This record gives sequence, structure tokens and C-alpha cells, in this order.
Amino acid sequence: MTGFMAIVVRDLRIALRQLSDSLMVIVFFVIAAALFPFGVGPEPNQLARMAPGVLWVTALLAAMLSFDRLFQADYEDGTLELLAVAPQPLWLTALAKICAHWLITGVPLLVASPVIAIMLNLEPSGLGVLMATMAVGTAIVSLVGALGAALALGSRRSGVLLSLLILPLLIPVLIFGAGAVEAVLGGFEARQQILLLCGLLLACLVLCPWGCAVALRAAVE
Amino acid sequence: MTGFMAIVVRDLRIALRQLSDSLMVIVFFVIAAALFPFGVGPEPNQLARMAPGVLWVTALLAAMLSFDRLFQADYEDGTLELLAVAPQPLWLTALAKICAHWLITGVPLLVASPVIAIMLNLEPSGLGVLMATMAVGTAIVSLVGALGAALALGSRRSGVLLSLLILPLLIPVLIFGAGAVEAVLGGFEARQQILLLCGLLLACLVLCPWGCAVALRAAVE
Amino acid sequence: MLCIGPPGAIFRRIMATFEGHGLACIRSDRIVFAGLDFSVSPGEALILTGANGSGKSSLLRLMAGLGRPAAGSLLWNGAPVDDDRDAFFRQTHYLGHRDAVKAALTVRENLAFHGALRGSGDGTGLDAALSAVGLDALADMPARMLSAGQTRRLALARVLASPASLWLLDEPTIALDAASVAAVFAAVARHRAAGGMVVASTNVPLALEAPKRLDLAEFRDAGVTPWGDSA
Amino acid sequence: MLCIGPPGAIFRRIMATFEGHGLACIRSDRIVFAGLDFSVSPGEALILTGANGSGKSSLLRLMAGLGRPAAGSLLWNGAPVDDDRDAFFRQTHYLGHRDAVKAALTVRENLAFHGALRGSGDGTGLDAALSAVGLDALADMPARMLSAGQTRRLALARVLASPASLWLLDEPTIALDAASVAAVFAAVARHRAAGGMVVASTNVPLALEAPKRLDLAEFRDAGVTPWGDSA
Amino acid sequence: MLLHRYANPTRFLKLANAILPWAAGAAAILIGAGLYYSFGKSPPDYQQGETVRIMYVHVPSAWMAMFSYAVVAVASAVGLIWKHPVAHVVAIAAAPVGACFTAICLATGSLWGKPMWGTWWVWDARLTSVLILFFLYLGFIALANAFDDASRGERASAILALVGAVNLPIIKFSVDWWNTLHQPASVTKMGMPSIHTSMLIPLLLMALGFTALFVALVIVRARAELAARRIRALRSARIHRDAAEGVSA
Ligand code: HEM
Ligand SMILES: Nc1ncnc2c1ncn2[C@@H]1O[C@H](COP(=O)(O)OP(=O)(O)OP(=O)(O)O)[C@@H](O)[C@H]1O
Ligand SMILES: Nc1ncnc2c1ncn2[C@@H]1O[C@H](COP(=O)(O)OP(=O)(O)OP(=O)(O)O)[C@@H](O)[C@H]1O
Ligand SMILES: [Mg+2]
Ligand SMILES: [Mg+2]
Repeated sequence: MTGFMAIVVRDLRIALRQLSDSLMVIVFFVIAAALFPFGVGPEPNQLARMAPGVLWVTALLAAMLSFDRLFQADYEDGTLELLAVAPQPLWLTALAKICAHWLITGVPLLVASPVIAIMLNLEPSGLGVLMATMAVGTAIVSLVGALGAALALGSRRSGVLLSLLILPLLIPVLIFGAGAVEAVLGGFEARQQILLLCGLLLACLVLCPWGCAVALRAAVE
Repeated sequence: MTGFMAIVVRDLRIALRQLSDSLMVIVFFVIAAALFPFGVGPEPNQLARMAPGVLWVTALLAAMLSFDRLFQADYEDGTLELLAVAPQPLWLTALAKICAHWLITGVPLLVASPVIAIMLNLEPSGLGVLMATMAVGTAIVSLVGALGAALALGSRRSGVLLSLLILPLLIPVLIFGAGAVEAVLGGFEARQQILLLCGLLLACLVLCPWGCAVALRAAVE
Repeated sequence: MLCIGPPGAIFRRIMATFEGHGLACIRSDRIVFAGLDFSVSPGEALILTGANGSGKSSLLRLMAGLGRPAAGSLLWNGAPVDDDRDAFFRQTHYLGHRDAVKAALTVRENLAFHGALRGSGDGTGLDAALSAVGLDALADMPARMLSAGQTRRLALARVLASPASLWLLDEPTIALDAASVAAVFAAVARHRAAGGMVVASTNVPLALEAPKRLDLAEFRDAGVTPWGDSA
Repeated sequence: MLCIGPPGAIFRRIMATFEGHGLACIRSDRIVFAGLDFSVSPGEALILTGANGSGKSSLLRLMAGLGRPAAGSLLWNGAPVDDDRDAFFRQTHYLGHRDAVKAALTVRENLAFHGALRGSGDGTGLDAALSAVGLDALADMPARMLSAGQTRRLALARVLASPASLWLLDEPTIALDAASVAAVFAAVARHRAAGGMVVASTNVPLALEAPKRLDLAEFRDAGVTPWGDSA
Repeated sequence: MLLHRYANPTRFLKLANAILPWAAGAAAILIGAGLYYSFGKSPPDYQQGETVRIMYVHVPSAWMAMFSYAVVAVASAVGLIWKHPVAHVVAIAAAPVGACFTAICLATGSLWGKPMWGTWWVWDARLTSVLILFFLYLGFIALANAFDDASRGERASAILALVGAVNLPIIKFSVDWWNTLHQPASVTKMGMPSIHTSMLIPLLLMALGFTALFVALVIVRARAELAARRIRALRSARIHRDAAEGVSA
């Protein structure tokens, strides 16, 4: 388990060398979200209707922005080989890197989302469920995206194609996530969507680290 | 000039060998745009109203995914140093890489946009001006994005940092681009916005390669 | 100057041996080498020689468990390595061509990470290793600012920092200045004296005393494809 | 075995000389070396020695035009290099620690790209260079599949493939096997015979005949900061 | 031995130390007077009521936001063109101060917007361009701190500052080019300002006070930055002396 923590801590260190770096992530979300009013025009009610979609898109973007570096850096400088021959199951290593990734991109998004939501004047009633679904959803995004990144390693074409086949798997997440918020704003229950999200999360927690491990082995051999 | 072509051809070759960048951009573009109908709910007229904005914003964000690697690879394997000491002005080299980038990511976006426009049932009358503005817009995006990439080269957390640098500079493009389409849909002339976009393009054509050159020199020193 | 973490006791008791029989390696549909046998026992050093592309690194990677041999078997204490890979990994250090150094982390952070990865979190072996390769003064510098040789020395420090009975070193002396090379040889000698084993590939003469030698040139059968057709 | 593209005529006429006076180098707020003078004239070879981190690569980078010296001046034929950088760049080849090889491209494509970049697009010098470093058989392999030494040889082939009167080589023999090292020395000898100049850094003895030597250790003034405070 | 890159900034420091007390004093007095006038003396607006007093903070900080960026851009240009290290230091020192002024402008603006326009925020040209200005400041600061090697960060951020300068005229003239909720220039109009002197006086007092404050803050920060670099240089010189001895030993 100490190896697990070592990896998480290292990735966090590299990602957030200073406080300013972590603030940067939040500012990035604000900017990305702020783009939509420019594009779509400032009618408040229309913005409010888009808000959930906007939040999820920015979340997806933030995650994807960091994916190609997720394993690539370790792969190129030879660290991945050492991770592969470390006395610790590779899926655990992968899980560690996934956790780190979620802490780096998912959590800042959680912190920023209320701000963005208000900028896009989403009704406060939706905030709670928004945060909840975001927490689960970003975790799923990190898991699935990591699998994609692992498959794309070594820049072999087949790998790239596979990794891209993975990404559409995220669409249901986005739909349920946005749908939950919509539901609450519409005055309905969101239990169903949230349960579905949790189910997805569990499935990914089982499948993705294992898949990553296999892909990573293939990449270093 | 032969050096210029050499760089363009090489970058295209590498991009085609490992399709990652272009496909990544397209996939994100499609996923992100496809998300909004679910988020906003399927009333066609409302979708159509926000279609131009959504198209532009998602295209911008999708482009962000490709800048991280623009100079990074050359920087890490030492090629950038050789480009810097090649008997050819560095701004020309930068321009070459920018052209290649536009061909690799801008053009695919251009091709994909009508499809997505129809998904968001934008009226066909808007397609022409959409393509026109997109063509100019994506070129500006490549120019500005390259500048950001060159500035953030070798920094920590480059992925997020550079979109933090780029996006604010791109807001005018977004406003005019989306504005043009809305104008046409509203039955007005879009000449003004298109002219403004072309003006921006010219300004960027002058400023960005120069900025890239200075930044890249700083990076290899 | 250097003490390898907790004194070598751990593996002096095990008295491991490491051997391979009839090993073959295929890379990109090409037989790099075939029918290769080797064996190393405690205190011994095996030096791999051969022209560029003869397969030294490939063999070391097989030994380290990066990839399975296309044919043949690797034995650790007489038992196949695959029976308990983690136990084997715990007993081996692999140093490849690439230094696995993170430019963003300081020298010490780099070393501490790999230590923790192998479950030896204590800083003692760490400082000893740094001073052994003469990096102790630079311990708190970001690795980005290291010169080529300093970076290589950091990679070597990783091997010295935590105990393992088998060292697999791919061209360990590359980019090192004379002083550092001497330091490395000294460390290897101490390791062998403590009952450790070393396999090192090289293109330049290595001044290890009484090494076994293995020339990869003897094991390439260029003409034959993995399908058995002869070109 | 090797002919350096179009026969050295181009620069035999120029009879260039390359010298530096009172050079100083600052990296991240620190004086690496200062007050360094050197000069190379046609047919000469200058070997840079010094411990890891003494500044060999830094000096070569200054010579190559990667970064300006913090003090002092570089002269090409007696005129400051900055007067006409492109002319200078056209006459120099720089080989760094990193090989600048694109894994996705084939060996020949890699070479052709750098040739085109320097405006010498013809394939003749290219094939000659490949055979000079013994890579002609692998010319159409993706560079991903090259071994460490083969990659380094590809980097060297880039220097041989297009003519330039000044070669700046940072540890050229790293990762090379004996045969390739000999080939490199032969190429350098031919280059010098044709009136070319060579500056090479190294940590291992280089068998060049009658080289000038420059030991970086002599020029470090540790303990003084760029601000003039002494530590 | 002294090297050009760090043209020893004694001259700058001497000048700075001379100016600092005056700037600080002026800032205190002017801002004090300005606050007294704007909250004590000046009349409430006939239609805006007491909320008009926000103006005395909002407008000067808005001006300073733009002025500071101009300073950053000019200093950056000097640093890039004449390679004068102190110029970069000034730019890096000024950026956070300008960012604060911009933040104040945004905050007071939206505070004022609630009663005036009935909303905290509208996506109109001026407000938006100021928001972009804020992002540019943040980008500049982030970029300047994103490298281990200070000289790398200062050059990169300088380029960004120059490119971003395009935004200044847009802010200034956005109200004229696009029809916005925000009201157009009345003080800074060419010719007679169309604003009553009882409001003009405190406004100008505050503006001058803010300027003095800006100068003082920049000087303090620049001195600190220079000292920090000097210390960093000393430390790394020590480290490497030890390292060299370590190898030779
Ligand atoms: C967040 C919202 C706001 C922002 C970002 C903002 C920004 C600015 C800027 C940049 C200026 C300087 C213009 C120049 O020097 O030409 C300015 C001036 C001014 N603003 Fe605002 N403003 C905001 C909200 C408001 C509101 C709600 C009011 C009151 C209705 C207001 C009233 C004024 C006035 C009276 C001036 C002085 C104009 C002049 O005489 O030059 N602003 N504002
Ligand atoms: N990118 C960098 N940024 C800051 N300082 C650096 C950087 N690279 C090297 N240095 C410092 O400059 C000094 C000289 O480095 P350089 O690479 O020139 O040494 P070298 O003589 O080439 O060593 P080696 O034999 O290991 O290649 C080193 O002490 C190192 O700390
Ligand atoms: N990643 C790879 N994919 C496919 N083939 C490879 C790869 N790496 C090396 N090879 C091939 O395997 C053979 C052996 O490579 P290896 O790196 O083991 O040689 P080596 O003895 O280590 O050479 P060097 O002395 O240059 O390090 C080479 O001929 C090379 O063509
Ligand atoms: Mg090898
Ligand atoms: Mg070096």
C-alpha cells in the first residue's frame, strides 16, 4: 500500500508544484465555462438550461486535457518500466495514478462547479445534486479515460483507435449526470440517475484498473 | 522555403502514422456537441437557436486538446534545438508547424462541423457562412494556440496553463464567428463579422509566428 | 562511503542463483537471439557484450521480467521466475537506457519515490546512495537542472538506495566521468562481496574483477525467421 | 566508405576560424564557467573535458548558438557570430545529448528531414552517411525499432549527411560499439583533412590525432554569484 | 566579477528608495481626503441615491486596472528589446497589483450593477473585456511562476503581455463601438467633462491616490523580488561549490 501512496503523492507533487498551479485549474474551468455565454448569447434562462451540459463538457475537457500525459510521460522517460517491475500488482499502480488524476482534475472541478453554475445562473436548488453527480461522474471519467490513455500508449495506431472507441462510453455518464440536474430543476426525483451513475462507477472501478494493467504490460514489453 | 515544406510534410506524416491528435479532437467535438441536446432538452427551435454558439465553443475547446503536444514532442527529443539552429528564420519554422497543425486539426473540425450542425438542427441556410467563418476561425485558433503552446513549453502543468493563456485571446473569434452565423439565420448580412475575422487573422499572422519564435528561442536556451 | 540500506543480510541468507536456459527473443518479427543459456550465482558478475543491436538490452529486459522470452525459461533459485514474480521483483533492480528521472521533482524526491515504491521508505539508505554517487550536495535541486552525467548518477543511486540481490545494469557507465565510474565499480564490488549478483551490458571495457562474459554475437541466427523459413 | 556529400570544396575555400573570448555561462542564477577563451582553425580538433556538470554541454550549446553567452564574444572568421547567424548556422552541425530521432519515421525519413531543413535535399550524401555508420541495411525500419546505439548512429549520420565546416559533438561515442566508434573517428579524420573543424566533449578518452584540449574545470569560479557576491 | 545579464540594479534601487516614502505618503493623504470627500462631502446622486458613492472606488480602480496593464506591457517590451532584467522585475511586480485593481473594479461594478441594472452581471462588451483583462493578468502571473528558471518565465510572460495589450483599446472604446448597458465615458471625454465638480474632485483625488499607491506597491514588490533572486543565486552558488568539492573529494 505504501507504493500506492508513493505514486499518488508523486503525481500530485508533479502536477501541483505550487499553490498557483492548483488555482490555475479552477481559473481554467471558469474561463472554459465563460465561453458559452459569448457563443450562445446572454439570455439568462437559456444559459440556465444549458448550465448542466456546459459543466459536464468542461469537466470532460479538463480530464481529456491531462489524459495524453497521464501515462505518456512515464512511458517516455522509462518510469513505466520500473512501475511494471515493482513488487506491487500493476492494477494497483494504475489505480493509484487514476486516483491522482481525479484529485488533480476532478476535485478542482467540484470546487469550481458552484461558481460556474452561478455564473450561468443555474437555480440554487440544483446545486446539491449537481455536486453529487459531478463527484461520481468525474471519477468515472478519470477511470475510463485512463483506460483509453493506457491503450493509446506507444503510439501504435491500433491502440489509438481502441482508445477512441473507449471515449464514447462516457456519453451515458454525461447524459445521466446532466439528466439528474435537469430532473431536480424540473422538480422530479434524481435518485434513479444517481443510482445508475453509482452502478457505472462500480463497474468501472472493477474493469478499468485491470484493463489498464493489461494495456500497460503490453506497452512496456 | 524547402525547409518550410520539409517541416509541414514531416508533421503530417507523423500525424497520419499515429492518428491520435486529429481523431482525439473530432471525437471530443462530436461528444461535446452531442451532449447538449440531452442537456437542453430536444425542443428543436431552442436547439437551433443555440446551435451556432455551441458549435463554436465546442470546436474551440476541442482544439485545445491538440496544443499540448504541438511543440512538446520536438522539445523533449531535442529536435527543437536543431530547428532553432537551422539556417532558416525561426518564425518561418513556427509558421510551418502552425500550417501543419491547421491541416491536422483545423481541417477535420471543418469537415465535421456541418454534420454536427445538422445534429443540432441548424437551418441549412446557415451552413455556408458557418463553414466560411470556421475556416478563418480555425486558422486563427491554430495561430494563437501555437503561441500559447510555445509560451507554456517546458512549464509545469502545460496542458491547463496554455488553455488558460489561449482561451481569453480567442473570445473575440468566438463572438464574431457565432455572431456571423446568427446574423445570417436572423436574415441579416454577415459581411461585417467576416471582415473582422479576416482582420484578426491578418493580425495573428503577423504577431503569432513572431511571438512563437521568441518564445521557442527562450525555451531552447 | 556507501552502505546498501540495511546491511545485505536479507539476501545473504537466501543465497539465490539466477539462470536461463534456451532463451530466445523475438522483436518485431525478427529473432534477435536464440538458444541462449546463462547462470549467475551469489558474488558473481556477468558482462554482456556484442555489437549495437545484438540484443544486450533485450536480454536484460527479459531477465528483468519486461516481456516473456519467446522460448526457454528463467529460473530463480531453481524455480521458474513466473511462479512468484513479486518475490523475484523484490530481489531485483533494473537500470535501463532511460534514466526514469522526473525533471519536475528534486533529486531526493526522485529517489524517495522509487524507494517507497519498493517498500523501503527509510531515508538512511537514500542519503548513503546520494553521497555514494556524489550527488548529496544537489539533493534538493530540481532534476531538470542536472547535467547528463548527473542524471545518470541519480539513476544509479536508485539502485544503491534499496537492497536487492540481483542488479541488472544496462550500460551503467554511460555519460559518467572517471570519478563516478570508479564509485560505481566500488559499489558493485561491495554488492558482490555481500553476496549480490550483477548482470551488466556494455560497449566499453568494464573493470570488474573476475567477471563471467557472454557475447550476444554467438547467439544470433540471422537467416531464420520466427516461422522457421530461412531467408 | 564515406564521402561528405558534395566534396568539401564548399568550405575549403572559406578557410574559416572559430574562436571565443572571455566567455561566461549562467544557468539558473549560477555561473557555470567564466573567462573562457578558445580557438579552432581549419583541420583542428578541440576536445572538451571536465567532470560531470563542469559545463561541457553548456559550452557546446553556446558555440552552437543555443543561447547567448552571459559575457564574452564568439567570432566566426574574426567577425562576431551574431552579425550573420544564418551563415554561421549553415556552416555548423550540432550533435547534442539527445538524438532528435522521431520514432514514428523510418531511418531514411529521419535523415532526409534534417537534410531538407539544411537545404541539401539530394539523397546521395544521405546514403553515403547511412553506410558510413552501418545503418544502410536498416534504412527503411521505423526508428522506434532501433537499439540505443543504432539510434545514436542515426544521429551521427545526420552530421555526415550534409556538409558543414564546423562540427560540435557532445559525447559522440556514447552507446556506440567499437566498430562504430572507429567509423566515427575515421569520418572526423576525413572531415579535418578536408579543412573542417571539430569540437567534441567527452568523458572517455577519444583517439583523435593531435587534438587541442580544454579542461572546463579550470574555468569554474564556484562561490561567486552573477551579482558579484561571493558565497 | 560582474556579468551583464544582471546589470547590478543599484541605480534602480537608489531611485526606488528615494521615491518610496513620497509615494506612500501621497497615497495615504490623497486616498484619505478622497474617502472623506466622497463619503462625507459629495451629494448623493439625484437618481442613483447613495449607491453613487460606489463610483469613487469603482472608476479609479477601473482606470488603474488599465493603467497597470499598460505599465506591465511597456516594461515587458523594454525587457524583451533591451534585455534589461530590471524591466522584467518591474513587470512581474506590477502584475498582481493590477490584477487586484481589476478585481476591485469587477466587484464594485457588479455591486453597483445589482441596484442599477437589477443584475450582478451581464455579458456586455465592457464588462466582458474587463473580465478578459483579469484573465490576462492571471495568465501573466501563472506563466511568470510556471518555470523553475526565472529568466524563462519572465520572457514568456513578457510576450503574453505584449500580445494581450490589444485588449486595452477594446476595453476603453467598447462602450462606443458596441451598444452596452454600461455608461460611456463622461469624465474622460474630450473637452468638458459632463460631471459635476462636487463629484469630480473626490473622484480625481481617489484616482491620484490609487496611482501613488500603485507606485509604492510596485517598488516594494520589485525590491523584494530582486532580493529574493540575489539570495537564490547565493544559495545555488553555495550548493554547486559543495557539489564540485564533493566530486573532487
Ligand atoms: C462588473 C461590472 C462593471 C465593470 C467591469 C465596469 C468597468 C468599468 C471600466 C473599465 C471603466 C473605465 C472606463 C473608462 O475609463 O473609459 C468604468 C467606468 C465607469 N463605470 Fe463601470 N463597470 C461596471 C459596472 C458599472 C455599473 C453597474 C455602473 C453604474 C451604473 C458603472 C458606472 C461607471 C461609471 C459612471 C464610470 C465612469 C465613466 C467615465 O466617466 O469615464 N459601472 N467601468
Ligand atoms: N537545463 C538546465 N537548467 C539549469 N541548469 C542546468 C541545466 N542543465 C545543466 N545545468 C547546470 O549547468 C551545469 C553544467 O551542465 P552541463 O550539462 O553543461 O555539464 P556537462 O559538463 O555537460 O556534464 P555531463 O558530462 O554530465 O554532460 C551543471 O552543473 C548543471 O547543474
Ligand atoms: N522497441 C523495439 N521494437 C522492435 N524491435 C526492437 C526494439 N528495440 C530494439 N529492437 C531490435 O532488437 C534488436 C536488439 O536491440 P537491443 O536494444 O537489445 O540491442 P543492444 O544490444 O542493446 O544494442 P545497443 O548496444 O545499441 O544498446 C535490435 O536489432 C533492434 O532492431
Ligand atoms: Mg542496449
Ligand atoms: Mg553534457
